[in-house]
Amino acid sequence: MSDVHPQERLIGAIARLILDPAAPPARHIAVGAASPIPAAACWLVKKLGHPVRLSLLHRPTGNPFTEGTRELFDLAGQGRIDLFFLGGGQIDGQANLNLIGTGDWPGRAARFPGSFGSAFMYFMTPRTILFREEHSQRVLVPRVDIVSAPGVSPPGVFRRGTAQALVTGKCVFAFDAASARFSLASIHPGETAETVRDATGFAYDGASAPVTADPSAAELALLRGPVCDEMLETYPEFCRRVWNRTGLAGRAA
Amino acid sequence: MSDVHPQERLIGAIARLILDPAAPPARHIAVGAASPIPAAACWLVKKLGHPVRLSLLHRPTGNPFTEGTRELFDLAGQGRIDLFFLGGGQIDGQANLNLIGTGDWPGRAARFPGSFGSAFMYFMTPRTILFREEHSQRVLVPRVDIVSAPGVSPPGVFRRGTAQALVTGKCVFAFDAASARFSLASIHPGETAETVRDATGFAYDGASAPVTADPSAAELALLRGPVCDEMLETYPEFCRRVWNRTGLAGRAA
Amino acid sequence: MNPLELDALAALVPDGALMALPPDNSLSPAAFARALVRRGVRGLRLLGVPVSGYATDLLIGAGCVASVQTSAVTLGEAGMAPRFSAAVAAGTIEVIDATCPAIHTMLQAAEKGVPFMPLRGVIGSDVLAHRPDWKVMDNPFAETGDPILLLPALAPDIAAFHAVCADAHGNVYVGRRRELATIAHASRRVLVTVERMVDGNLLEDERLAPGTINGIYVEAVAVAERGAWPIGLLDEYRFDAAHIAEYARMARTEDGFRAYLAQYVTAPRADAAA
Amino acid sequence: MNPLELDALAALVPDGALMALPPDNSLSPAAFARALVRRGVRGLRLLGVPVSGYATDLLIGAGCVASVQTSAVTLGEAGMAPRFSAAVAAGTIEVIDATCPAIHTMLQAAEKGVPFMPLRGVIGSDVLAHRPDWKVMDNPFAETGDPILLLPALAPDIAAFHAVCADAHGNVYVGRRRELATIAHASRRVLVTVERMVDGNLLEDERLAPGTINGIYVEAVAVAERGAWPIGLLDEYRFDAAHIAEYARMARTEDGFRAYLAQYVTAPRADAAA
Repeated sequence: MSDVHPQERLIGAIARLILDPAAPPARHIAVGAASPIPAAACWLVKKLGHPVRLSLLHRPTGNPFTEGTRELFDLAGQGRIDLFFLGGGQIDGQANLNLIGTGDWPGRAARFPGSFGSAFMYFMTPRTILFREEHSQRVLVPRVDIVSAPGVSPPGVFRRGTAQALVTGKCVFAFDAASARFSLASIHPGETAETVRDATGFAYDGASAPVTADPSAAELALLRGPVCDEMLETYPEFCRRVWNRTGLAGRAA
Repeated sequence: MSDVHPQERLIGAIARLILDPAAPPARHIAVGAASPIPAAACWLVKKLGHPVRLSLLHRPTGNPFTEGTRELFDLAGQGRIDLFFLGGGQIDGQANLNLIGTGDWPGRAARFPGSFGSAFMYFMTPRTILFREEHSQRVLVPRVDIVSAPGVSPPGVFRRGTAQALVTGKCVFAFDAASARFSLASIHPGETAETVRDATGFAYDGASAPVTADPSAAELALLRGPVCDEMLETYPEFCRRVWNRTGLAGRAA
Repeated sequence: MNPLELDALAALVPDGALMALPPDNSLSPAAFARALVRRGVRGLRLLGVPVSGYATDLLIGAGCVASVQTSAVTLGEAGMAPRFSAAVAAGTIEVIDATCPAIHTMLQAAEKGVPFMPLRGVIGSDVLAHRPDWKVMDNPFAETGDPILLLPALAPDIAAFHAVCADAHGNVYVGRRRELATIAHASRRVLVTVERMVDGNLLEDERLAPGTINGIYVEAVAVAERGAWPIGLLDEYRFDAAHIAEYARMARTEDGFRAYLAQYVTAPRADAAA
Repeated sequence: MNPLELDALAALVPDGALMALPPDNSLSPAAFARALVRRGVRGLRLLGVPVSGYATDLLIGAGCVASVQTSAVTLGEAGMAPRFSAAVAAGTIEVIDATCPAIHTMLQAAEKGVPFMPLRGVIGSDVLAHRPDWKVMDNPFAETGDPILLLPALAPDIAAFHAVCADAHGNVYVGRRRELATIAHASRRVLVTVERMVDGNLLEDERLAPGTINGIYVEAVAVAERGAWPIGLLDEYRFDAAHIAEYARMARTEDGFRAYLAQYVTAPRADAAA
């Protein structure tokens, strides 16, 4: 078995968060656009034999919905989606997300694409795994310039959940909604408590943490085989880069 | 040309009301369940060459909607249906309709089927033609026992229209929304102002009125040919009774 | 998802459930209603979406029903629904009157996961006067007073209907009767009878996907050939007007209704013979 | 309804229209957007349902757009939408930020003919803080304070999309992309490009009806073969990622964008050659 690719490690970390027995059950997970690492984590969970339903919104064929994203949002509104993934151009220590831009409204310094469905989904699913590979003071800020979606809400505001954790290229942070604070949960190989601290713009709990575990040999074999097979149509570039797989030749497996 | 069938006369009277140049335009007419006479009137208007769109909700095949009656009601809500037909187990002099029942709520003396969409449609279309073949003091009452749908609404209540007229087996009444009163518009052959008066439980304006005109020879030819052809699949019993047509043999015409 | 036997599907309905049924022109689960009669379910709270017909009248006559929320109960050309009328006269069922688009709207609110949705019209109707659960408020987007009806979300415990086919993923094909999707989306549990099971995945077929309800919403499926009969099913088979007329005639009396049950519902293999 | 020429269809869009466009994964009318650039339309107020992509960026770059209401503008894997970003930085367009389900909800309210519809979530987002046309009120069905967002109905002047086919009745086939029906229902005028015209009546075919939008809602149709390109169209053809990447590269500068227009939009028979 060859060395673990850093992105395989992120996939493995997210898969373990999905399977966290302390978190609400993840029977139905939806994955949005351009999210190869979260999508791979979901496929890994499924290929490990867990009975999870995946709704992958950007498969070129076989889109699971017949009413487009409206059906996704209705499902989430009903409480039928247990877990979703979000990111952000900026993320702050209260788990506020900024997908809109920096500087003055509506992002005059640097405009990001926009809020997508974050201002809704973040409230509607019992849990959200935040994922942003870039771990820098530019991204992880003390306070987002613009709140696309708030990390916590006042009592009385209807909300099913918030961030479970934030996975970056350097570490995993757990999020505690009651205190509205992140805490260091694990540090990826090659990083230290200090490199994490230096790259993080917000305050968080926990000065040190264990090393993020690598995927097991069995998990790596699943990732490089059946998970890659499932990903190839939607994320050919990712599969080429991480697993050096091109084309659909291996797909019959 | 054989004698005019009484139901052909009702069809002709309704067709003339549809085409009334003083009324709001009828570009799109919807016809509900079990309404052969209004449906035939709409087909007659169409076969006369008027550019009207018909949405016939109970065609066994080729239902015009893909979201069932919800799509009909949404269309009406948007203001895209210009004319609808309603009846009632009781109709009173203010054009209130009772489709629910007599006696105490919810119709303990005699239960009718129920309000259907009347409490909505009566407000949403610019005009409604009321049709009830039975003209008796049992049906045309001073005050309905239960208001399924009110004939008029107080100022400030959103409403696009109300009854244009009431067609019965004995006469045609016009309705004036401002005074909330019917007035006698025409009396069918065989009836008189007195027989109408005696059979009507509510007060109305106009002691006399002209005779309801028979359909023209051209209209009768259309009714007995192409209109019957269109009706045969949905209303075979009606076509047999009025036009002595059975089966689909003539339908290739 | 492996299909159940029809009677096993009926066994999934608990006494007292709030159960949504489509009308007689839109995938009515008639064989399933007969199975419920055989099972002897009690205290059902039926919801007609938006009106009710043969299945509802049958269940009322068989003593399975505590209440009916609907916009109308009718056998269409065959006239009034006789067991419904008798039960209203006898006061043995509660009738909760609505009006068609209000029922659609309450389900749409549940589908969307919002607590209410507005609807125009209805103000001044006695239907509203008898719905303490419906509210009128001033439209907050209007400059001047503009009363508008707000309807609460209504999530049925169970929705039941008869579709054309299902696949092993629980996807069911309803064709142009897409309003069934709203009922399915709004309901907590969805039980479906179908003419037949099909291979493959309906949602992966671009031609069939538009008329398919995602298996996400479907709890269980049973095969019931001609399971809508005497109601029609799209272009598969036509409405059996003669049988509905016979039902209307027989059900006019309690004795006649019992004879109907014996002949068409409880007789051994009644549904298989249909 | 006889189909128009593509440029004649584009001529039906007045300057300043509020025009709804689907995103790049759902029947985007790309050829129609290029025809609008050729026509030189000005002051469009675009609505992304619920997000915006290539067509919106192209229209912005060509100076056709006054404002964009959307939940995001993106070229997907190809990154940021360059002409949108440049216009925001330059302040030459107004951006009205929304969030995806809010756009669906505003259209659903218009589809239903109600003045508003509620939506959960969003409270505490700066999107809401910048929408004076959105209101928060206490849910009147809750016992205790329960703030909920109310969204006003939004009826676009025009909706434009690219469907698979149309018939002479104006019915258009969108297949599983049924969300286009909501856009069509909510909009005052609907202009559609299609791959081809078909004989007969799509709504009378039980197999095609579920994916068909009724011609009631459709004002005009034009044939534009491969009219979604470089966007994909269901199973007819795939998204052309290489072309979108080329667009993203060329449109990074104003000069590059002009070169793109010359090569792919305004060149004689540019769309025919695509």
